[in-house]
Amino acid sequence: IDVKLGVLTDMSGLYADLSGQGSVWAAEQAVADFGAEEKGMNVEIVSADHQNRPDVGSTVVRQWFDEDDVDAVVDVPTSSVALAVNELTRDRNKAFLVSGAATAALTGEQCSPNTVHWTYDTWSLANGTGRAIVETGGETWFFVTADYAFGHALEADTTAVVEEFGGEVLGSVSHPFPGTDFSSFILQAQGSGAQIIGLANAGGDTVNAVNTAAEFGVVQAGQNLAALLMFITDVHAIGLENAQGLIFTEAWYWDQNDENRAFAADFEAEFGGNKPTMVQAGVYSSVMHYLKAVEQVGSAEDGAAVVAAMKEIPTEDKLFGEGMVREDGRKIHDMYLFEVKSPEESTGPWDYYTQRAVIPADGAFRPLEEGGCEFVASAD
Amino acid sequence: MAEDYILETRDLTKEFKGFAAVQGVDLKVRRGSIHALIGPNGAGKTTCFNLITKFLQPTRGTILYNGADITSAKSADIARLGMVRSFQISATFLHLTLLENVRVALQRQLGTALHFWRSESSLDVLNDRAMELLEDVGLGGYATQTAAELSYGRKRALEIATTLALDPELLLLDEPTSGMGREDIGRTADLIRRVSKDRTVLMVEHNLSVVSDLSDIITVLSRGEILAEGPYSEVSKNPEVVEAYMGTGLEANHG
Amino acid sequence: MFELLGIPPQAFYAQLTLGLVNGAFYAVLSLGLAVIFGLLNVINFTHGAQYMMGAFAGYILLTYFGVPYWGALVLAPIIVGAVGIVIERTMLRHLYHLDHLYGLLLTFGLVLVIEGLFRQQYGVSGRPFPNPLQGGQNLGFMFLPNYRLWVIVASVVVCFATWYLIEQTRLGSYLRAAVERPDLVQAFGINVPVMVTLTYGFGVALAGFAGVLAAPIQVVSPMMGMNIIIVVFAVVVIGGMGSILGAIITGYFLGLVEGLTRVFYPEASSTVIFVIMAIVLLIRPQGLFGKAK
Amino acid sequence: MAENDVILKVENLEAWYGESHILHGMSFEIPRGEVVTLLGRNGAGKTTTMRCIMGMVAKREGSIAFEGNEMIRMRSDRIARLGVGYVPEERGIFASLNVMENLELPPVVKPGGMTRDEVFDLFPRLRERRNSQGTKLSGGEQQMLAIARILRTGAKFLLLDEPTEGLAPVIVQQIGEIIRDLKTKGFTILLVEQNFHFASTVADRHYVVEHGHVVEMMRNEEIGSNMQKLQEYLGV
Amino acid sequence: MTAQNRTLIAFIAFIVIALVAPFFLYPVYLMKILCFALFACAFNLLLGYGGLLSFGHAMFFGGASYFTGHIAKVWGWSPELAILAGTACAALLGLVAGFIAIRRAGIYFAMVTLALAQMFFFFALQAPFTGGEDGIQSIPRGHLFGIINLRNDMALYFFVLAIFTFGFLFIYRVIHSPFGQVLKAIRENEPRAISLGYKTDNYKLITFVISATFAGLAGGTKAIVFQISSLTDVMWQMSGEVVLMTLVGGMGTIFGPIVGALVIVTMQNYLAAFGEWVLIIQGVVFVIVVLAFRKGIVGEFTAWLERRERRKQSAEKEAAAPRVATKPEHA
Ligand SMILES: Nc1ncnc2c1ncn2[C@@H]1O[C@H](COP(=O)(O)OP(=O)(O)OP(=O)(O)O)[C@@H](O)[C@H]1O
Ligand SMILES: Nc1ncnc2c1ncn2[C@@H]1O[C@H](COP(=O)(O)OP(=O)(O)OP(=O)(O)O)[C@@H](O)[C@H]1O
Ligand SMILES: [Mg+2]
Ligand SMILES: [Mg+2]
Repeated sequence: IDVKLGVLTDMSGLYADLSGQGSVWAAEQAVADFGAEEKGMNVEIVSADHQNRPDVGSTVVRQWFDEDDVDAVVDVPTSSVALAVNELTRDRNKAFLVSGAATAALTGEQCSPNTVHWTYDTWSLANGTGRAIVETGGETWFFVTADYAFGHALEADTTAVVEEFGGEVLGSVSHPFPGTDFSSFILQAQGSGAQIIGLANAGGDTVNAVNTAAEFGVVQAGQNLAALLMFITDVHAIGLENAQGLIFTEAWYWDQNDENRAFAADFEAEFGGNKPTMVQAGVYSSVMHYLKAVEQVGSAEDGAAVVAAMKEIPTEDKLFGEGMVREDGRKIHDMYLFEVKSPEESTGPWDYYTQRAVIPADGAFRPLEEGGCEFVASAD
Repeated sequence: MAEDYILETRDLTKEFKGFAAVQGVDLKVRRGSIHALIGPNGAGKTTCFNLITKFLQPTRGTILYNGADITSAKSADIARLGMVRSFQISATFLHLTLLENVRVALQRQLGTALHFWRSESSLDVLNDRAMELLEDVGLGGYATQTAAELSYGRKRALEIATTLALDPELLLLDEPTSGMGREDIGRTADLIRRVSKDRTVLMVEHNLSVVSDLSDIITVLSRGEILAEGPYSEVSKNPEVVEAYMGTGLEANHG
Repeated sequence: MFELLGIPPQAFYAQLTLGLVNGAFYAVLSLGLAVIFGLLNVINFTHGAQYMMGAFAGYILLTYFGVPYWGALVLAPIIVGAVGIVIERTMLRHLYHLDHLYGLLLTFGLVLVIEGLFRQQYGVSGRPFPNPLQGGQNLGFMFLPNYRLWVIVASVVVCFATWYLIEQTRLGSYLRAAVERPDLVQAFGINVPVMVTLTYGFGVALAGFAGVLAAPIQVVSPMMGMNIIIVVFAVVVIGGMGSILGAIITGYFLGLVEGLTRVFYPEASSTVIFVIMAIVLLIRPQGLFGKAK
Repeated sequence: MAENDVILKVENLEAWYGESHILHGMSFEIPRGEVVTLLGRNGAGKTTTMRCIMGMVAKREGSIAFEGNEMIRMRSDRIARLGVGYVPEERGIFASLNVMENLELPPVVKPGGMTRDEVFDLFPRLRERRNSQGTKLSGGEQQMLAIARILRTGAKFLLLDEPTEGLAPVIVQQIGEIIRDLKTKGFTILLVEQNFHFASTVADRHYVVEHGHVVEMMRNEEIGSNMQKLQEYLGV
Repeated sequence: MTAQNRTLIAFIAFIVIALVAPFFLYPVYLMKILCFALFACAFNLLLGYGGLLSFGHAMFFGGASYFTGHIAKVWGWSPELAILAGTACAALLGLVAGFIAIRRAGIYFAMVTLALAQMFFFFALQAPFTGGEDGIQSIPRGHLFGIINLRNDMALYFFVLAIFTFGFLFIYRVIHSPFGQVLKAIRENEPRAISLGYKTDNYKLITFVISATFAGLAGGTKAIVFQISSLTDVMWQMSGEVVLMTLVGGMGTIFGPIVGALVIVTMQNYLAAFGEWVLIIQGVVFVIVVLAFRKGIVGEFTAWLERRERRKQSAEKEAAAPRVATKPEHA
């Protein structure tokens, strides 16, 4: 069986560190661990940089499909690119294994029989963080929100969760995207008197906001920060001094168990001491599962058939353990609530998280019926 | 019968930060004449030109052109009314050929200058006239060169050709012969005389032989005010003018 | 009155103070641009990248050589300035006799290269930089971190020292004259190329200085330059590059305006400077401090 | 003529603007303390010669010796420091400087230059306008300023490119006096002039330039007898 | 061979190549080149002939792309009408931006356009209809005139080629028109043009609007081709890219922008594998072109042709001339 995988990722931009070359490596690793050769499968991996531009991404993928016979597209951080690829994949009947993108629309309004959304999404982050915090007593919230669709979506999702569990949102302030100076917004958040300051933004903005909060002594003054989208690479960028005490949700952490640590050790050897992120781990396990499905179907030609098989077979691999792919393409697994350690607690490089809670798989993702996925509704 | 004045200024005044460069000038330019404006350096001659052509806004006073008040018109409109100036410091289109330089000016009469959908070859009808103008100023042989390649004196000649191309009713020349060699001065003087047949010329000039040769009437400015006015023979004898402007030596005799 | 607008006066003053901090960066950056523009007639598109390099120079000095912040504050501008001098001598120099446009294009190309290289080397998530001045002052209406106070002081001192150096000494006339006719100024006996090189180096060093100054309060990341430089360009258009002093004052002023917008209408805070720019262009095209042509 | 009396000696000077060859073997010399003119039609290469002496033409060959120093490869700031002052044809007044600043711009290169007050006494008009922007001056005022600022520097060898252009007759007369006065003070002057009558009242000798080289040298005394020839050269 | 003949031959060659190319090369890639070539041609009109460097042209390209996308997707108009409407919006946008920007010249003009474009970027980021950072996705290609199905790449290709050719010829005509002549004069010496009676601001504004309009035509077409309009199209990098294309191809030349677009798009496509190095390589190309090949590919090529011709001519003249012409070197 010939299989060609295209890892489409951000090699140079905002997400290069949390996916990028690391994702390509993870895909290769999965192919090797799957033992494709022994099983008589000929798996080839190509990769490209979408530069976070939907047009670049869709051009590359179009060409992959039309000219290079690529069967599945993998990873694709950046929601806008992922949505574009999502359309193309459905159109050409290929398969799409999302790990890097955050938008929950991929299994909602924009859901497709050719797409599996693996690692996380905005809903699960908002849900995990919002709920856990309210349950542990953080009842009043103030949002610092990136002023664009993604930021507002995060804020809205979290607000819903907070209110559902009895919390209260005191207000919010929108900051320009990308922002350079957060002092003024942090000050407004401080003035609100809320217990929790929710950061409904991503990447550099979150990093920046956290640093500013540390400078203004937000935590000392008794407020807490909750980041709604945060990766370990962001924590690395901020440094423990400023990031300590930050609470957020992730799907995977390198130091959770021996399997993860072994995977991280290999990664580290390849990437100069850095640790893998949940996105890269997700690439590994989604590719692994995809190959199993291809093996069962016997060909990678028909993308929808392979994805259907992925939904049929329960998932099982060394990084994400056991789980399943739901009908709408949502991969279901546990999520974890982490708190960033203080410099004193940390025992070495990249030892950043304490696990605060496990969000069990059945409550970690948006319920099937709430997503508004077309073919799920029509199936009923 | 009242005299026929093409241009008239009344109490024309320009002050720069409390310093009056031009003060209460009542200038009357008779239609069909060559009128010279002379005066010591800094007397306000160029400033007068700038005011009349609206490159500067007068502090006070009115400007009448063909009897109409143009005090608040815009520069480009002034040119459209038939009053065109040349600059004291050369102003040519450096990277266009001489032919194109002149043609840009001629083009305006066609009324197609804004027609971006029309072919450039619609301008070829102007070539003959353009060549004629270049010949007039002695640049006939350089038509295909670009203006950048010309020496200073020739740029001045080109500038005059371009100005004439607009077929102005009133021509304002600011030191048309400065920087020219004798040969060119002679030719330019002839040219001015020739073109003045059916138009009016107001010029600033320091070359007294040119002034005496060409002008029908001379206005002498000094420190922004009119010092004397009249034909050359009269003005040149005015002791104030001699003191303020002409001097006595023979150095100045350009002729 | 503030209560009427729904803003308590404390918050109002606090935001004003923070606006001043931002204005401090705008001022130093637009000052550097003005110095370079004033002399070379080049819009130094790399200014943002050089600002970023300043921050990274600080980071590298600290992490790899153990140079503390205060050392870096002196060394980083020198390093960045030296890089600027190399750029000037090897590249910019060959463009002076051409349309100014080429200087802009060259520096734009350099931005892509410099930012790209830093991205390649350091990724994009940014690097932490410890705050050298912990703690803060309670001003009554707000808690002002010491470091931000220091930013204001440092920028005011640097700006006015530069102003004095350029406007109140003979150097200023040499520089301005050399913009118009470098060949002639040289023919008067002044070594224009060396002067040009040093001035470019100095302008760039100012950007580098702003960079280290920003490092502890803004994430040190390869993209930090481009974000701010477009805003600084707008500041420059508003101010009009008419004078060194104009660049400085406009910088602070717009920082304040932006700060206020963040309170009254945060959604507009990213565009307010551009809107002001459009209005200024309509009313006074040459800018607030520019001289009419 | 003894070698040390010649302050400037130009030999076989060639110059190019881009691809066009402008000077073809220009040779002439200027004795110390004399006023020498270059005469010639528009475009003959007079200005180019001056720019070569100042080191302002990028491509130049041949020899230019100033007080025995070879300057053909020298940078123009070094040339100026040797005591050569230049008044360019287009005057070169700086728009971004006021009159005062324009005046004080050229650094003093040799002792013995005029003081600011002496300069202003010479050109009272400049004193009146001293705070005005350089290019806001009238054409003639700019010309005065261009000459005035060189007199401050102490340069004893001056290159004046058409200094009377655009000046009122009284001022031209004044400039004539200044030049004669400078000569008595030991200045050496190379003058480019279109106004031949003016030139003949101040100069000691004239070089006639045509097509980038010198075709004729005349002493001022010989002018009368050579009038015919000169008129042909200058095309009157 | 006169310059005009050369242009004609080159144009015929271009059309022939363009007609057969889709049978050998990937049509989507070719369409991308055509869209960017049109964008660059429009930009070149402003820079190369008007002497105005706009660093904000992405505003028109991306703006039209959004409008076209929205109209085709949400209002369901047919592609040609959607593109027309998008183009009209770009023209309007050009009028407003131009009105503000032409108040300054030179590098200020560049900064002002950059800033205005940045403002538009924030608008696109926040306005609801643009879909924020997701953009407008899956824009229908629809049926041309309600008949021809444009989902077929070949059909779409020829549609795009027709649009490009129209735009290209229109811009060519503008450059070589009485208007173009005045425009060049204004670029050379504005005060002089004013004194000749030209209202130079009008000329600059018209040029700006034409340029914006065709940038918009390119953007709208691109939205239909790629079925997506996104923030990328309005970012400053996009404005930079079109400058680069024009520069590499040769600004102020008729065909430069086409060659530039070809080179840059191809480079982006094939270097995509190099990931982070693409931008660096682009930067290096920028620097090298500015320092060493300012005329750009087409500019350098024509200069070379002209040099060769001149040499040939003088050789012919020499051969034709009698021996006298070759005087002995040493008399
Ligand atoms: N924009 C301005 N601002 C300030 N002063 C000015 C301005 N324009 C001209 N002046 C001054 O006004 C006076 C008159 O200048 P103008 O140029 O009209 O003189 P002019 O008679 O043309 O002299 P010339 O014969 O030397 O050309 C001068 O003293 C000049 O310095
Ligand atoms: N920058 C330049 N590029 C190309 N050619 C030039 C340049 N400057 C001058 N020339 C040419 O060089 C020749 C000599 O010019 P130059 O200015 O030396 O003449 P000139 O004798 O001073 O004339 P004028 O009396 O008009 O000032 C002229 O033919 C002129 O066209
Ligand atoms: Mg004058
Ligand atoms: Mg000359």
